Amino acid sequence: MSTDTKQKGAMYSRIDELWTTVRDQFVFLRRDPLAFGGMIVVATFVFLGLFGPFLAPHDPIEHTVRGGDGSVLRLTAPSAEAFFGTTSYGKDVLSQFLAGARPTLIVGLFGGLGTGALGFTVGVVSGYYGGWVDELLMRLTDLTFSLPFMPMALLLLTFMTPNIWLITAIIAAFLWKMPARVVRSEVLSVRERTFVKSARASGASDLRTMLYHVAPNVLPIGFLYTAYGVAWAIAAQASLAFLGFGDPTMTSWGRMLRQVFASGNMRVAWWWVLPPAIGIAAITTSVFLIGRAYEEVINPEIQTDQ
Amino acid sequence: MTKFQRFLLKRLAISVLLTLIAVSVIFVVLRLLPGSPFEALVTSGNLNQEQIAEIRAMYGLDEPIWKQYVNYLTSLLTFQFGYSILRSQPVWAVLEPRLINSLILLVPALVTTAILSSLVGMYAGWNRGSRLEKFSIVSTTLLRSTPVFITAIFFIIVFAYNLEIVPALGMRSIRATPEGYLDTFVSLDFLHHYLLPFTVAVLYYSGDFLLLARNGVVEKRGSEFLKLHRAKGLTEMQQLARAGRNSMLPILTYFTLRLGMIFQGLILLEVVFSWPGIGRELVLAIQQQDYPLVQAAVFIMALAVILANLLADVLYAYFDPTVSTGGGGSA
Amino acid sequence: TGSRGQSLDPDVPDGVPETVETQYWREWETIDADSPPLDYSATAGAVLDRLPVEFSSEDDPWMREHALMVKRGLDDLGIAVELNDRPLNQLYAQSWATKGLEAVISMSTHGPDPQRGLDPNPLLMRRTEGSLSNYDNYYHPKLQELLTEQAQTTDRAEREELVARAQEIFAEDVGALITLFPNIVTAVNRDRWAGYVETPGNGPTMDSFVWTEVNLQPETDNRTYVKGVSTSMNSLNLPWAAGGAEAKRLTFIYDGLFDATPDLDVVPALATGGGFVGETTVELELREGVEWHDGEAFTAEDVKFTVEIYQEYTSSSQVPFYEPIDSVEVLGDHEVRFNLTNPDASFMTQRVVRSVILPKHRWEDIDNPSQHNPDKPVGTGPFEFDTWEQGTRFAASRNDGHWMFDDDWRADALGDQAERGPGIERVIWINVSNVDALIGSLQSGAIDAIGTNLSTLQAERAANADGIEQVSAGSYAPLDAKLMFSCPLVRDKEFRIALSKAVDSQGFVEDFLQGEATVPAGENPISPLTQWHNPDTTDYEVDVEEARTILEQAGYTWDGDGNLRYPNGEAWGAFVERIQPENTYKRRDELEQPDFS
Amino acid sequence: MTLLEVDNLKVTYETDDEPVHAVNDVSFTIDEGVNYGLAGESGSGKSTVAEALLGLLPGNGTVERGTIGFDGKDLTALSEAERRDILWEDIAYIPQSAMDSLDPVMSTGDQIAQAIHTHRNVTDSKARDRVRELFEIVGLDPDRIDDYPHEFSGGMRQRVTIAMALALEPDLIIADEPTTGLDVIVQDKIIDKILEIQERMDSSLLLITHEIGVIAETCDELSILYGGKVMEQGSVDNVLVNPTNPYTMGLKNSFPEIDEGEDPVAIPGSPPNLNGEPTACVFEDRCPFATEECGASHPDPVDLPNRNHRSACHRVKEAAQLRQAADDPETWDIPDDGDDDSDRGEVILETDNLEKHYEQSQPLLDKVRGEETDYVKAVDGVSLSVRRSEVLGIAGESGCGKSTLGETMALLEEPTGGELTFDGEPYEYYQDGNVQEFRRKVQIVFQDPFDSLNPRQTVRKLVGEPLTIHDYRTDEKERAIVETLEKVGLTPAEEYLDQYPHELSGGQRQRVAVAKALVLDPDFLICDEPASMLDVSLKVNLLNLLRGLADTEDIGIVYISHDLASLMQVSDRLGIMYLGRIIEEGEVDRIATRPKHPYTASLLSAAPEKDPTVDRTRVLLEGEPPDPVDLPSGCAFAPRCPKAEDSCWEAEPAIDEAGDDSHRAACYLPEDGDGTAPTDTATADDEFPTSANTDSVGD
Ligand SMILES: Nc1ncnc2c1ncn2[C@@H]1O[C@H](COP(=O)(O)OP(=O)(O)OP(=O)(O)O)[C@@H](O)[C@H]1O
Ligand SMILES: Nc1ncnc2c1ncn2[C@@H]1O[C@H](COP(=O)(O)OP(=O)(O)OP(=O)(O)O)[C@@H](O)[C@H]1O
Ligand SMILES: [Mg+2]
Ligand SMILES: [Mg+2]
Repeated sequence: MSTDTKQKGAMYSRIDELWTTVRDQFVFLRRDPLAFGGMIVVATFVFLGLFGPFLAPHDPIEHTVRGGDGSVLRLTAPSAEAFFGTTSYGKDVLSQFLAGARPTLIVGLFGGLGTGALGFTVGVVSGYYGGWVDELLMRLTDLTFSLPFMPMALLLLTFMTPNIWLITAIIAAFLWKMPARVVRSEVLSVRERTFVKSARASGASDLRTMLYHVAPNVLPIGFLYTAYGVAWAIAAQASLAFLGFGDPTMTSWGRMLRQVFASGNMRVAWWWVLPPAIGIAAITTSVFLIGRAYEEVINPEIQTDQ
Repeated sequence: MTKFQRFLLKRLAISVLLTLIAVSVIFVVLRLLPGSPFEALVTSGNLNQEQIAEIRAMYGLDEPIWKQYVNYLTSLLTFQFGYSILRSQPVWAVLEPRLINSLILLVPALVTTAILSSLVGMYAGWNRGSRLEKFSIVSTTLLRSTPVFITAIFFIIVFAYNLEIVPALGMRSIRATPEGYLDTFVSLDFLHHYLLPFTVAVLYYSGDFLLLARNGVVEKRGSEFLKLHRAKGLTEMQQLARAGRNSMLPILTYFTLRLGMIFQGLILLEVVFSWPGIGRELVLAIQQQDYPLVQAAVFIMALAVILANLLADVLYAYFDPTVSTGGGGSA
Repeated sequence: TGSRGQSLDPDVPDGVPETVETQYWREWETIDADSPPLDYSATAGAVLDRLPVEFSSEDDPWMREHALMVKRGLDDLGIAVELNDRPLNQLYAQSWATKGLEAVISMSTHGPDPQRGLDPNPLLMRRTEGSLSNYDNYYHPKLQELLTEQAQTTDRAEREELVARAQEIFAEDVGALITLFPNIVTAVNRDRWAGYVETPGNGPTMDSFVWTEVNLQPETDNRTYVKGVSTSMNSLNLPWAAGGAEAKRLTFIYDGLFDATPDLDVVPALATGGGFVGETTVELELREGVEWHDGEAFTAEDVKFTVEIYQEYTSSSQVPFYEPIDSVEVLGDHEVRFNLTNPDASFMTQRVVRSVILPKHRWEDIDNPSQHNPDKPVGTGPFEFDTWEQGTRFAASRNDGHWMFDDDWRADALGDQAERGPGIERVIWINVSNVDALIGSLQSGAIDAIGTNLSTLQAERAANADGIEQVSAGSYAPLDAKLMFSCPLVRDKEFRIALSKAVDSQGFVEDFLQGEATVPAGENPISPLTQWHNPDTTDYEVDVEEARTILEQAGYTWDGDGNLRYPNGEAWGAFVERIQPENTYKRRDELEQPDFS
Repeated sequence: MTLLEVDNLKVTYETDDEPVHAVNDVSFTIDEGVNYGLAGESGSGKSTVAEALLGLLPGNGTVERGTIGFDGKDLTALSEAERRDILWEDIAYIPQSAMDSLDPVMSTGDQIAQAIHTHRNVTDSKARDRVRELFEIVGLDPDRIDDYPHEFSGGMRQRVTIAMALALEPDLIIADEPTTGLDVIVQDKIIDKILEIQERMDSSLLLITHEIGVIAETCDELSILYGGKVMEQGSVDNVLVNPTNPYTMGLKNSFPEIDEGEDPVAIPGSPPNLNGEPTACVFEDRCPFATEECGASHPDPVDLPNRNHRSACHRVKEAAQLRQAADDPETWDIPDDGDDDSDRGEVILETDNLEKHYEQSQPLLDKVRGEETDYVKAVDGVSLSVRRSEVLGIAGESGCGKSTLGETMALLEEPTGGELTFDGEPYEYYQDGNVQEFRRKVQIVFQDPFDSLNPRQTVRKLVGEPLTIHDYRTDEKERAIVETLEKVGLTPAEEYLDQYPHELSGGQRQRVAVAKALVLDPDFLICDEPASMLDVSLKVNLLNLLRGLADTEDIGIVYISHDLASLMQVSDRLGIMYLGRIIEEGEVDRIATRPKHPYTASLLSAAPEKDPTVDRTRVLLEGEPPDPVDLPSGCAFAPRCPKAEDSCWEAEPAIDEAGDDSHRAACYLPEDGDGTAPTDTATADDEFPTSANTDSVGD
C-alpha cells in the first residue's frame, strides 16, 4: 500500500516536473521575441493542420466557385464569393490554403520525427560502439550524402505512386544523415566523459549505459535536429510538389504553387501565389528561429559569455 | 610515405568505394523504373511487340541484368555516358553545355556569398547582441529556411513582374544568338538575365555561411587566446581578424561541401528561372525517362559530392595545423 | 472495399453465383496474366464499392475538372467515386503491359497526330481483339468483323460504308465514353503576318503541318517568322526520334510521298500519283526534278533505301509507314513498287502521307542510324536546315524551288486560305519554357506566334495586346474515357447507357473550356472534321432522371442514403445473364428480360 | 616608488539572474621591482582583479568604482587607444591557461613578433631575431619559432607565453596562475624561470595563485582575497608566519605538507554567495571566531602597528589567541581522531608484473607489410599488493601511467601481461563470466567531480543505480542510499536525494561519487586523483573521509595522485611511478624522509613550502619524460638522472635493487638519504643553473 502511494507520489512529481519543464520552455521562449513569434506561427500552423480542412468554406478541389449569374469565376481576385480569390478553374484559394496545411503538417511532423529518430539512433549507436560499427554506419551516411537527395527522390517518385507517406519516408530516409553526424560527434565527446566510464565501472551493460547515460545527454541536440528535420521535411515536400512530384490526390501548399507556376498565371494571380508561399516560408523560418534560440542554449560554446 | 599521403590514400580509397556503391544504387533504382521512353510510341498503337523488342535490344535492355550492370559500370567509370535515347546524341554532348550553364550561375554565386556572408557573419558575431546581428540573423534565417523556389518566386514577382527591372526567365533574351561561350556569357544581355537568379542564389546560401562565421567568431570571442591578443594591444579589428582566421576552417570545409552539392541544390532554382542548367535537364530527362541521360546527370552530381567531400577532408587536414592526419579525420 | 451503405441480403436464383469477379472473359492472345489488375466484383444486392476512376492532371490542365465531371455523373447515379490522379508516365505505363487498366474508368487524351485525322484505323482498330492498344478488353463480335474487313478494303466507297457501320455499333454499344474533342487554342500576331492556315488538330501554329509556314505573307519588311514553343527538339535524327517535338519539327526539312491538306485531303508530294495495282501491290510515280538540299537529285533509289533502312534499324517514328511493306522495287528513276504483306486499306490514305524520305547518299554509310545525329539534316522539304541549339532555338530557311512555294499549287491545295506573295524567308522556333513568358514575348513582339496549346484564359490574356489574336481550330483527337470491360458492372450495357446519359460533357465544355471543344453526338471517336465521320450514330442524350430509370428497370436499387445497389433476386439473375460474353452488347429487351422497377 | 596603485576597486558581473559582486573594494599597491602575490580560494576574485587591471574584463563585467593608478595615470579612465599603448609595452600578461592561450593557427614565433610589431616599429628580421633571443631566454630551442602551439607540450607553451610577456621588457608582468595544471616538476621549473628573468629585467611581478606555497617562495608582499574582499595583506613574512586573520589561518592550515606530522585541517563550509554586496564579514559564516559584530559589517582593513601588515578582521586585536586556537582542529569543528594506525588486514589485491601496452593505431598498409607494431607501454611490469584497511598511494608525473594502472586494476582495461589476483582469484576468473562479481567488489572513483556524475540523474538515481545493476539490497534501496550518503558526510541525506549534480558543489559531487562507489559495500576502492580539481579545504575533507573509510570499513584503497603532499597524508604506503614502472615503493614515512631513488628525491624537492622562512633546495630535472613508445634501454630515468652512470644505461634495475622489504627502489645508485637531497644534483643540471636567489624570498 505504501509503495502504491509512493508510486503515485512519484508520478505526481513526475507530472509536475514535466509541467515545469514545459513552463520553463515557454518562459524561455518568451524571452526571445523571435522564437516567441516563431512559436505562435508554429501553433497556428499546427492548428491549421489539424482543423484547416474543417474550416475550409468549400471542398478545395470539387467545389467550383460561381458568380451571381451561375458562371464559373475563373481566376478572379479576392472578392465576397472567395476571400482569397479563385484559381484558373474557379477553385477557392482560401479552401485550398486551409486544406493544404494538413499534408504539409503530416510530412513535416513525421518526416521530422523520422529524421530525428533515425538519425539519433544511428548517431548514438555509431558513436557509442565506435570501431567497425561506426565505420560502417558512417560510410552509410557518406553514401546517403553522395546520393543527391533531389534527383534520387524524383527518380523514386516516378516509379512509385507518390503518396504522402511515401514522400515522408523518402525524406526521412535521406535526411537522417544530418542529425546522425551531429549526434555522433556529440556522443563521441559524451562517451569520453567520466560518468560513462564510471557507469561501466559499476557494471552497467552497454545497452544500459547507452540508454541511461549517453542518450539522455545528447537528447537536446537530438531534439534540436528533429525540429530542423521538421523544417527540412516541409521544405523538401514543398519542393518536390513544386516540381510535380507531390501526392497528386492532396492539395498541399507546394502543389498549389506548382499549379500557379505551371498554369502560367504567376504574373497575374498574386492572390493564388501569396498564401501558400507565405505559409511555407513562415513555417520553415519559424521552426529555424525556435531551433536557433535553443541552439544558443544548448551549445555551450556559443554561450561562453553573457 | 608521409602521414599526410597515407591519409590521402585512405580517403581516396573510400571515395572510390563510395562512388562504386552510389553508382550501383543509381543503376538499381533506374532498372526498377517501369516503362521506358518508348511508351508514348506504344500507346499510340504504332508499334507491335516484335518492334518493341527490337528497340529494347538496340539499347541493350534485353541483355541479362548483370551484363547491363557491367556495361553500365565500365562506361560510366570511363566517362562514356553513352547515347541519350531521346536525343540520339552522346549524353556528354547534351550535358556539357548544361553543366557549364549551371557552373556559370552557381560557382560565382557561391564564391560571392561565401566571402560576403562570412565577413558580415564575423562582424555580426563580434558585435553580438547588436541590431546588425539580430537583423542579419533573422533575414538570413528567413532566406535559408525558406525553400529557394519560393524566394525566387517572390523575387520574380517583385523585380521582374512589377518593377520590370530584369527579365523573369531564361539565360538570355529569346532572340539573341550568341556564338560560343565567350559571346554567350560576356554580354549585357546575359548579365541582365543573370542578375536575378544570381541574387537569389547568393541570398539563399548566405544564411549558412553567415551563421557559421558568426558562431565561429562568437565561440572564439570568449577564448583565452583572444584575451591574450587583446592584452597585447591589438585593435578591435585586428582581434576580429584573428577570430575570423580561427573560424575559417569550418567555413572553408563547408564551402567545399556546398560546392559539391551545387548541382542538386539548385535544381529548383533552375526550374523556376528556366535556367538551362544540368538540374533542369535532369528533371526533364526524368520526365521523359531518358535513362542514359538521367544516369549520367545523377552520376555527375554524386561524383561532385564525393569529390567535394574528399577535397574538404584533405583541405581540412592540410590547413588545420592541429588536426591529426593519422586517423580517419573524415567524420 | 469494405461495406458501404446498406446492402441487401443476397438472394440468388438457382445456379447463379452470388458474386461475379472481375476477370478476363475471353482468351486474349495478347494478355499474359491470370487476372486483371483491377478488382471490382459485383455481388447480388450489395451497395457498389467506391468506383475507381483514374486520370492524370499532367495530361491537360483541365483534366481534373473533367474527372470531377465524370464523378458528378456517377454521384448522380448513386455511385461513390474514388478519384485517382496519377503521374502521366504511370498512367501510360499500364499500356506497356497489356494486362488492362487498373481502374474502372481511365481517361486520357489522344495526341493530334495527322495520321489520326486521315484514316479511321488509329482510333478504331484499337477496339479489336488482338490490338496491343486494346487495354480495356473491349470486344464486340460484329464490330470485330467490320473492322477487320474495312482494314483490308482498298475500295474507298466500300470502306467508308464499313467504317460508318462500325461507328454506329460502337456508339450504340457505349464502348467507351467519348466526351469531347478539345480545340487547339493559341494566339498569333496578325499585324505582322497574314495567311495563317488553320489545320485541324494543329491549329495554325503547331508543327504537324507546314501549311502556315509556306503560306504566310509578311505585312512588314521582316520575312523571318518566329514561333515561340515550350517543348524543345531533342535531336536532329527524325526517323529514330522517340516521337517528341523533333519528329514534327524536322518534317519541315523533309517531304513525304504524299501530304494532307487542311481539309484532310491527300495531295501529292514526292509521289505525284499511283495507287494499288493489285491486292498487295502499290505502284507510285515520283516527282521529277526534285533535288536534295545538297544538290543531289532525288530518285526512286532513295525511296527504296529509306524503307529498307527503316526496316533494318526499326525506325520508331516511321513504323506506320513501313510496317505493311514487304519489299520495294525500283521500277525506274522515278517509279517504285511496294509489295505489301497483306492488303492494307490505309496504305494510301494514311501510311504514305507525311512519310519521311531520306537521302540515300547521306545515310548509306552510317553505322548505326539510330544513334546518328546528323550535323545538318538534308531533305527535299520546303525548308532547309540552318541551325539548331538544343533547348533554345531551331532555324530553317526557305527552299525556294519547292512546289509548296508555288502560289498556284498552294491555291489548289489550300483553297480560300491560300495567300499570294513573297512568302517567308526563315522560320525560327524559339524555346520559351513557360507559358507566362510565351505570352509576354508575343505581346512584346519578340515572337510572332505561340506554337503550343494555350488555355482560353491565357489566349484571352495574350490577345489583350495590339495585333494579337486568339485563334482556335478543332481537333480530331478525342478525350477517351476508357471503360474496363473485365469489370462486371461495365459489362452491363444498361449501366453503360445510364453512365453515358449521366455525364454532362457539354456543361463542362461551357464552364471550363469556354466552348472551345466539340462534344460528339454519342460515343463516336471519329470526329466530324475527318472524312470518315458518320453523323448518324446513337446519341444517348444527357438526362440523369432517365439514366436512373434505366438502372431501376434493370433491377438496380438504392439504399436509404441513395447509394446504388446491384440487382438482387431475379434481377440479379438477369444481370448475370447480361454480362456474359455473348450478351454484353445486348440490352435488356433484346434478352427479353422484364422491367424490374 | 609606487608602480601600481589599486584603490577601492569594485567589479561586478552582469548575469541573467542577479549580478555577481566579484571584487569588492580591493586596494593594494605594488612598488617597483617588487613581487606581489594575490592568493585565495577559487572564485575569490583573483583573475577578475587581473583582468580589470588589464581592461580585459569580459563583456558583462564592469568596473563599478575605484581607480587603478599606474605610473601616474588612472587606467580606468583611459581611452581604448591609450590603453592599447600601455598594454604589453608597460604591462604584460601571462594568462591562466597556457594550453588555450596561444592562437592555434598562428606560429608561436609570429605571435610574439606580433606583440613587438604592434608596439615597436621594427623590421621583420629584427623582430625575428628578438623572438629567437626570447626563446633562448626561456629555454626553448630558437629553431622552433615557426612551430605551431600544438607542437609544443603544455610546459613549453607556458614558456612561450612567458617569452611573449618579456618581449618588450615591461614594467609590470601580471601572471595569472602560470603553473596551474602543470606537474610539480614543471611548475617548479617555470616558477624558477620567471623569477630568474624578472630579476634580471628588474620589472615588477603580480603573481596570482591559490598555492600559498608558491607565493611564500617567490613573493615579497601579498594580498589574501576572499569573496572579493582583501582579508589580509602585507609582507609575505608577516602574513604567512603570523597570520592575523582567521581566514588566512584556516587557509594555511588546510595545506598539507610533506614532512609535517600533523594532518591538515580544512575550513568547513563553502565560499560565500556573491550575488549581493557584502553586508557582513564575508567569512562570517565559516569563521569559528565570529561574533555579533562580524554579522553587522565587513571589517575595514586595519594597519597593524609597525609592520607592513593589514588585516580585515573585527577581532584583529586578539590575533595571537586566535592563532593558537586555530591550530587545534576542534576549533574548526573537526574531531581530532588522532593517529589511529589501525591494523591492516590480509592482502586483497595483488599484481605481479602487470602490463598494459597499447598498440599504436597503424595504417592498414603497414599491417599488411608486416611492419612491427609500436606499443605505448603505459603500464610496464608493475608488482604491487594492497591489504584491507590499507591505503596505497601511487605518485608520479603526468602521463607516467597512473590512470592506466588504476583502470587496469579495475579491469576497465584488459591487462596485456602479468598477473592480477583479487580476493584470491586470478583476473581471468572474473573475466570468465564473473565480471559482475568483480564490479560489485571493486569500485573506482575518478578524477573529475564535475564530470563523473551523469548530469541528468538525481542523486537518488545516481547512488541507486549500482544497486539496481547488481540487484543488491533492492528491497531496502532507499535505506541503503541514505546510509551511504550519510557515511560520506552528506547529512541529512534526504536533502540531497532529489538534487541534480549541477546543484551540488564540487566537494559534494565528489562525495556523491564516493557514495556511488561505496553503496555496494566494496572490498576495494581505486581513487584516481579524486581531489585534484577541488579547492584546498574540500580536498582535505575528502582525504580525511577516505582515510576514515579505510580504517573503519576494512577496505583496501589505492589512491592515485601527482600531489605528493596529499598522498603523504592519506597513504600508508607509497609507490612512485615513472614511465609505467614503479621505481620506488615503501612506507610513507620512510619515503618522505629518506627517498632512495633520485627521481623521488626530485619530486619531493619540487613541492613548494608554505612557510616563507624555510629554505628549499631545488632539484631541477632536465627535459621531459621520454616518449613511452621508444623507451631507452636500461634505466628509464637515466636520460634525466643527475647521477646516471654508464651502468644505468645498460640494464634496467629491478624494483628490489635497493632497500629492504618495507622500502624498495629500482636504482643502482640509491640516495644515501637522511632527509635532504644531495646538493650536487642541482649543479649537475647545466641547462638551469641554480639561480642565486631561489632561497632568498623576503627578509
Ligand atoms: N564572466 C563572468 N560572468 C559572471 N560571473 C563571473 C564571470 N567571471 C567570473 N565570475 C564570477 O566572479 C567570481 C570571481 O571569479 P574569478 O575568476 O575572478 O575567480 P578566481 O579567484 O580567479 O578563481 P580561480 O582560482 O578559480 O581562477 C566567481 O564567483 C565567478 O563565478
Ligand atoms: N587508450 C590509450 N591508447 C593509447 N595510449 C594510451 C591510452 N591511454 C593512455 N595512453 C598512454 O599511456 C600513457 C599513460 O597514460 P595515463 O593516462 O595512465 O597517465 P597518468 O599518469 O594518469 O597521467 P595524468 O596525470 O595526466 O592523468 C600516456 O603516454 C598515454 O598517452
Ligand atoms: Mg582565476
Ligand atoms: Mg590520469
